[in-house]
Amino acid sequence: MPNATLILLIILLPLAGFVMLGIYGRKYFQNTSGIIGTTLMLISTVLALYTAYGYFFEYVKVDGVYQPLVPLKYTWLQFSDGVSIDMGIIIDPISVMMLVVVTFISLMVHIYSLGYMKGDERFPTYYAFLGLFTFSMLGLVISSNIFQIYIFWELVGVSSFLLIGYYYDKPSAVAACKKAFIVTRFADVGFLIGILILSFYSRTLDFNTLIERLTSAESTEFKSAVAASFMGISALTWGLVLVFIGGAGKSAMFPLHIWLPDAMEGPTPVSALIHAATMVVAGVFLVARLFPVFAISAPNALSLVGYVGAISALIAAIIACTQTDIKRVLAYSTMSQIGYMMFALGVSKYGGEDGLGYTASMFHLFTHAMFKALLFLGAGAVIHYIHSNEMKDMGGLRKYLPITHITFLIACLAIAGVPPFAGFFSKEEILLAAYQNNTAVYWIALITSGLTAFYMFRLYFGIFWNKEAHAHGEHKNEGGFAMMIPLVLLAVGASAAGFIPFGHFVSSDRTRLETEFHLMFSIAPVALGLAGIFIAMWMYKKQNDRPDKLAASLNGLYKSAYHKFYIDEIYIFITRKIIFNLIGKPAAWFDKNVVDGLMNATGNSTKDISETIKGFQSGKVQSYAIYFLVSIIGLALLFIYIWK
Amino acid sequence: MNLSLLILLPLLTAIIILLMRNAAQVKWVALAGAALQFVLAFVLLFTFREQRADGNTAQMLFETTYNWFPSWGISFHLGVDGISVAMILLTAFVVIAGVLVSWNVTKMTKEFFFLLILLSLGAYGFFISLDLFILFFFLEIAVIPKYLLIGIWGSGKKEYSANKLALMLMGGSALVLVGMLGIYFSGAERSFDLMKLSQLNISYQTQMICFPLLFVGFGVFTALFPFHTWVPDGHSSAPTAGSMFLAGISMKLGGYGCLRVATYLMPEGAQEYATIIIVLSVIAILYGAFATMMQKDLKYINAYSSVSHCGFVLLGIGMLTKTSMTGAVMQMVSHGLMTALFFAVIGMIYERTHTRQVSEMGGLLKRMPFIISILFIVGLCSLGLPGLSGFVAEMTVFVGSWEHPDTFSRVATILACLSIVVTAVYILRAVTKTAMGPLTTGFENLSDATWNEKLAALILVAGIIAIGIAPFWLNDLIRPGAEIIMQKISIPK
Amino acid sequence: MNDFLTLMKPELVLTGIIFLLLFVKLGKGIKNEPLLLIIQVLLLLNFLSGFFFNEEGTLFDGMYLTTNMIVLQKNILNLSVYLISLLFAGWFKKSEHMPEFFMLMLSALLGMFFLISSGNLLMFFLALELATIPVAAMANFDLDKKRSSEAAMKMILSSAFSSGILLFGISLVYGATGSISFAEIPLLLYGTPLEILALVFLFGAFAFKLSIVPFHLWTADVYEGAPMATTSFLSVVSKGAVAFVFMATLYKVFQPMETVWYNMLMILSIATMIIGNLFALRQQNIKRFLAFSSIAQVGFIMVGISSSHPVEGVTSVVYFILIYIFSNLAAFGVAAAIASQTNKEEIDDYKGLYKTNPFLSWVLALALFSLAGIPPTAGFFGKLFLLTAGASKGSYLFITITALNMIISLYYYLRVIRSVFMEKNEKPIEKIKIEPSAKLALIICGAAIVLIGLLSWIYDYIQSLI
Amino acid sequence: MIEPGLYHMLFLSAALFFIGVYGFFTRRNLVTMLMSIELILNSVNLNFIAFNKYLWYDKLDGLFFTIFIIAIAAAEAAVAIAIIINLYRSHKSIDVENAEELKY
Amino acid sequence: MSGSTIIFYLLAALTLVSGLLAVTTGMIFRAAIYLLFSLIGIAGIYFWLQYEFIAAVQIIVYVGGIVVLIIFSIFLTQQAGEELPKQKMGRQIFSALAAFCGLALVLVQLVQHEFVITNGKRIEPTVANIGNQMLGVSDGGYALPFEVVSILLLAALIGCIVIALKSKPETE
Repeated sequence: MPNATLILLIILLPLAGFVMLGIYGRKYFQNTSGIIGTTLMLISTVLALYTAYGYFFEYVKVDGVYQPLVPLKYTWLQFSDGVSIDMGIIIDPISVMMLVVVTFISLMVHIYSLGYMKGDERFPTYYAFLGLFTFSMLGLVISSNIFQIYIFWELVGVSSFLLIGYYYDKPSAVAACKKAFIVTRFADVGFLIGILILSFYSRTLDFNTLIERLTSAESTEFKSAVAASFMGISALTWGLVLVFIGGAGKSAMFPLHIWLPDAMEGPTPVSALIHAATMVVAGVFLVARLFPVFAISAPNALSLVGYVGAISALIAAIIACTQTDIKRVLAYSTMSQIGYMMFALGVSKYGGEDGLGYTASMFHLFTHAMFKALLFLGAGAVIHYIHSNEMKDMGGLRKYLPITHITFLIACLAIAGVPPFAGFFSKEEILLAAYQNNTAVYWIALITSGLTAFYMFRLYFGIFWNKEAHAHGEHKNEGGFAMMIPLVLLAVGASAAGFIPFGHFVSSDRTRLETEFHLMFSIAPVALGLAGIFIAMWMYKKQNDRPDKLAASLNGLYKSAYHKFYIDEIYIFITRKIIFNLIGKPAAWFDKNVVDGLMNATGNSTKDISETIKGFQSGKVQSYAIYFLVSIIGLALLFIYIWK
Repeated sequence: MNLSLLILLPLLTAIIILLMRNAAQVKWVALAGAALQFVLAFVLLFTFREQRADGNTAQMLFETTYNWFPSWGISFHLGVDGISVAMILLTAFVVIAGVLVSWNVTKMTKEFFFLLILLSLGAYGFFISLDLFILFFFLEIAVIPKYLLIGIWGSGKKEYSANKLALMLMGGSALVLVGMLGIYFSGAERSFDLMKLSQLNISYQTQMICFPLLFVGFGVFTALFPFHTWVPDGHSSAPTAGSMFLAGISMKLGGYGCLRVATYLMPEGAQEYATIIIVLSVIAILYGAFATMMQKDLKYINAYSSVSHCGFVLLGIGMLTKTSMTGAVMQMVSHGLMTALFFAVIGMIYERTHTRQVSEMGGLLKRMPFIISILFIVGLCSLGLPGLSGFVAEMTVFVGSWEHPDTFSRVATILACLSIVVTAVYILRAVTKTAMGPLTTGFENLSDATWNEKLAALILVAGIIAIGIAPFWLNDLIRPGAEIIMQKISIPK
Repeated sequence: MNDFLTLMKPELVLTGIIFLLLFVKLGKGIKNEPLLLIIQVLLLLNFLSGFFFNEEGTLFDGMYLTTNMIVLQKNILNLSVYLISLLFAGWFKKSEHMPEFFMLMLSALLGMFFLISSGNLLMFFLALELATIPVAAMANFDLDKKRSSEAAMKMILSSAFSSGILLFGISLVYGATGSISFAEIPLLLYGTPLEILALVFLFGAFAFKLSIVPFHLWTADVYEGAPMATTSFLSVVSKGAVAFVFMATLYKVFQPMETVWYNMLMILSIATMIIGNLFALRQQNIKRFLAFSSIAQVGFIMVGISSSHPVEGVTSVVYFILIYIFSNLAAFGVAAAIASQTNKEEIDDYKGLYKTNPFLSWVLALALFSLAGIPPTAGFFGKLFLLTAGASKGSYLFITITALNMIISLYYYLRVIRSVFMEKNEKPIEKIKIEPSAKLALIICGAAIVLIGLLSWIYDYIQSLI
Repeated sequence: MIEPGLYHMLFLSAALFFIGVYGFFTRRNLVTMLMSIELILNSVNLNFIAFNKYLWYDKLDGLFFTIFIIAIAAAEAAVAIAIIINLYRSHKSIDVENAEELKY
Repeated sequence: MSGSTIIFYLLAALTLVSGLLAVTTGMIFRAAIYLLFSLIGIAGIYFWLQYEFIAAVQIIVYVGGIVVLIIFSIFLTQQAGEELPKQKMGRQIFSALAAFCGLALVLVQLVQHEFVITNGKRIEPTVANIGNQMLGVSDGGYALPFEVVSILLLAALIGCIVIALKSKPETE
């Protein structure tokens, strides 16, 4: 049995860092805060690894199944009977896997930032926010309660907001953090309503109970959830779709992805941690967490997940080919890769061999975390050196940044799916799963994998080859050990992670899943990947006019891809023109003129009446007498003849 | 514990303030009074919990009755349940913070603090009274100090706002009065005693007439659409502490009244009118949120957002489930703390920048990290960030509302949920524009918070976080009370 | 004979004082200031004497009757006259004809005593005249002011006209029943049209005295033109006395026609509140303002009267009038203190008053809040009990309109408060030197306004007298 | 012509009453208004006497009422005339329309 | 038709016509004289009704007192024979209409009402009866009203003196 205190410690150490550095950082720890944060993170990471080891290897499986354990559960907020928000810890394969990933990547970023952020005025604040994020993310992955996950979900969102807006005096950063928060918030409403639906029918918020109740066809909860329908779709499906919308928002799935590229305004290590390796995969994690319900009870919802993932993967890949800001390229690439994970889940089924997609998805999540973090950190090193994000400012940097160059190359190979790097294995499994279940998705995935190789190497060649570099910046080094160590460690991970027999540990029904390697099947994707690489090399290794020509020949597509398919513009249209002008302004106007106007009019008309009737008080004593008599006559008539 | 202490203490403080000669003494007396209230509120909380833990299951604890106008069936009947205790705590928090942020008031200091303390007296009295008459008495006591606070120490079109506020609130209480008299004469026995009245069966006919009167009457206090128009003007014109009291305490009087008087005494009426309440509160929530989006003045932003947030209170009440009712009370507490803090922060910013226009500010984080951090916290609380009180309250309302199984309530709940996006939009717009971006020229020499401001802010933040992190204590406090209120109401399953 | 002394004690004491004053005046020996002091002491004694040796009973074959409640009512009026003698000390000292003023005022008061104690229509009529004619003369006491004589003229002519109407009504009652005794009339009334007509005529006369809309038109003009002491006497003592009698007459004499006068009261009270409030909204002169506000207050009193409950109705009305006396006198007292030194009577002149005269401002504020019915002032309780009593008949609409009228009234009371406390003024009224006795009276009023409501035994005491 | 009875008296007094009322409404001179009042009071007296004579002759209530009304009328007239004279001094006119300073 | 009937109608006509003229004539002095006639007519009716005491009081107080007072005040305030200012036509018509409606209403009610007649013994309004009752203190005695009226007259006296006997010249 894993030790609850230890796991709690994993989570709370970063929080302690946040509180300490957040309150006292600028007073007492201006320079030492990085060390403090990193040390706490290191302890956390070690504990996480220890826990993972304990769970996967020491703990005895029951009938070959890894049992989900809940070593801690505390009723946090009781609603009606049975429905309560519990703060708990769930330990099962995916949460343990995520614990490792999050702590490890976070540690890398902590270390890297020691160099990258050195000398920054708000250094302690930065580490405090990192601590907050790590805490929230860890809390998210170990949540035992669907509301608990929502809570940490929001916290993750806010720490992301804080970190994107870290350079708060840059207007673009401010805009980006706002956008990120609001878009994900919008998706979260879906999540929230989904939770409400699920919890209402299952009469619980606890994950285990919920899954148990909604997957067994006999339970009354399941029956009622399926029986109730809205617009011809069962309540259960609605609930799951809405939950998925939440996940899609956080994971930047089409069409809720628009915040992710802008989020690159944050410090690059932050992008590596949050917007590449951990937070953005929360959506995938969420779907995986509820996977049994999706797969068993609502296949429609699951196939929606698949299609959304596939489309996102393709669109992002196309856009990535045209972007010139290296972080944005990486951002779109992230989106594309998460699309992979999503559709892998989407094409999966529950249990046994059919659950390959699930395993593949988680595997890809794991490997992607390594190589994408690596890519970002590498890009960070480049930016650190060059002080620009634009590809046009770069070129020929391999001489100046040798370690970065090598590690970046490894990462690129990994993401392009070139064996034997990590990405190859996970992607292969995904394609296989897609092939077995859904051909349309398979083809999209295949095309995407070619595109991936192309744009990654476009990036690689653009940065490190292409035109000759001229002297840049004032640092003539790569940023010291602090920045190099994480690169190297991650490069090792990106190279070697593929050899982990992932299916043994993580599978849809938590049994051992043997994944086979089909040589014949791999030929197509690998060949496609290599083709992509060569085209990129042909176009970008040396400075030439081929890219421009190609762009010109594909004018329409290129232009729309360059403008990200105008999705941002559509959003702006909706928010500015429709919500602001057609709802907000009228509401404000209505309030000021109609509602308020009515109240004021009541007051004014009282005054007006008062002014009009002043004539009665004419000052003429005879008129008074006349009114007197007339009133008497009137009253007499009224009470004698009318109101008896 | 003797509940009349809660009335006597502010009364004593107020009298001592009147006797004081100079401003410094006045301030310290006020602070001491507020601190004692604070302590007293906690003593109440702990003794209450102790009693409950000892198995005292009486509906109301610490009941005391003094004879007062016995010929009318009026008695000075005091008592608290968990809901009242929660509201008293809220009041204590806001009062002490309000006194602290008013430390720099120089104009008629004595009168200012006198009125503040008088307001707190009204609020405490309202929350602990178990007799409709004295409840009404305290409700009205709290109106005039507000009027004077806005009219004398306010800014902008203060006289207009003060008038509007006083008249609308008095209008509300006039309706309350009529409804109250309706109940008084309807039963077999003429009584103003809440406990006694709750035992009597008020006829359906009476309920149909009196429930809307009472609900709308109290609703005016808590910004029921379309009677919310005093809120923006009143809040924005009031001095800082005035806004804090207004939004933090005064608006809660209405919510509490809707719950304790209207719904508790007239369950059938509540059921009949639930649909209308829900519609109005959803309108208030969304419409308030959208209207907030268009505001340019920080105080207006918070005032309109209060309309939206108080809509949740009414929604919770209108949904008539135990959980939603609990949520409504939580929202009252949470919104009280949060909005008081928000106004405090706005006041602090205004004192330094002399503007409240969002467009005229920028990058303040650089000059006043403390104040702006608080602004962030309160903004995040407002948009419902977990770990802060707003989240807990709103979620309880949502979950509670969802327990209502018909489609109408479902749609209403979903619409209400949508508001959290809009909230995020306007809060972030305001906060980011104020705090982030390049520093506006002319603001280079601004200073950060002083000790009193820090203390005030920290007290309220502590409250917000205490609820946000450990909502269970508040939930345990409120839920039994809400359950009793819901006893007579059956929702169709 | 002993009966006679104890039962008619209030009247006898008062008559004694009047004659004492007459002799003093004829003797021409004493200056204004010491005389005023003597008068004040006498009036205080007069007030205190009201607490001792009270008995219930009738005299003169039922023409004169007294009960504990009636003694209390008389004593309330005594108290207010005493307060008037204190409050307007400044004006009295300057007045040439102070003893005459007091003689007239006390005669009018005597008239009110007889009015309250009257047991038949003749006594009633005579007492009413005794309570009116001297007041008309009092209205003219600012002899060198045009407005004062105009006010007096309006008062005497309108009241003569209303006396005519009243008498016509009385003659009809007499014709229909053959009796002028209050004890016999109710046994002989059947609610025939002629009796309704008679009731309307009588009602009109009462309405005139109480300034119920639409018979109120003289009120504001007279209040504005008359000296402040007269105005406050009119608005407080006169009104109180007539309200007591009005209630007693309706409850006892016209008891068989309750539905008719209930409806009449209802519509007229709504009209009174609305019109009084609407006119008060736009007044600039403080006296005129208070005149209309007192009209609106009468509307509330009528709500209480309309309850037609012999216990609740009477108690709440008496209680309200007790409170109303203090509130109104305090307001008039402040206005008089200001007017006597600065001749300023406009509300706009009061801007910034708080800066220079905090004491007066607070008293004024208390008085106005009490008139508006804001807790914790006594006016809140007074109004609430009136409403509660009135609501016992169960007319929601009536009560709602009444309650909403409280808002309009609040609006204009707040207008004064706003001037005093909030608005800036370049040249505010300078520091006023208040007569010590006036200050004493203002303090008494202020304390009473705060305490009467909170001390519930006062209400119980009034009720116990029934 | 029939024998005069109660109704004749009542008719006479009512007519006189409203003649007085009419005068009160239309006369602009204050003294003439006062005269109208006297007419009104006289008509009431007539009423009382008539009722006393024809209906309630077992007591003298109506008669006494009349006597007292006459006394009151005298007092009222005296005070009114004093006031009118005073008004004349200050306004130099006893036209009622000239005394309308107090209004609205 | 007896003589007394004719006398009644004559008296009634005198009263009404001179009353009407008193309120309509243009000359103020004439108005006073018409009033005098009207009051005398009423006194005559009291005589006709055999209420001699009242008739005498009427003559003494009204004719001898009030009308004289009025005439004095006319002399004090007005040039005799001066034409009185006319009221506006609209006001006149409206007043007439109001008065007429009032009259109609009252008459209709009076005519429709069935008056009850006492079955008690008639008490003659002799001076002796009146005197006994006027000053009696019990059993229907009118001593108390008598005293009240005396105070009223005193007060009126004081009032009149203060108001009318003004020594200072007009300042305003």
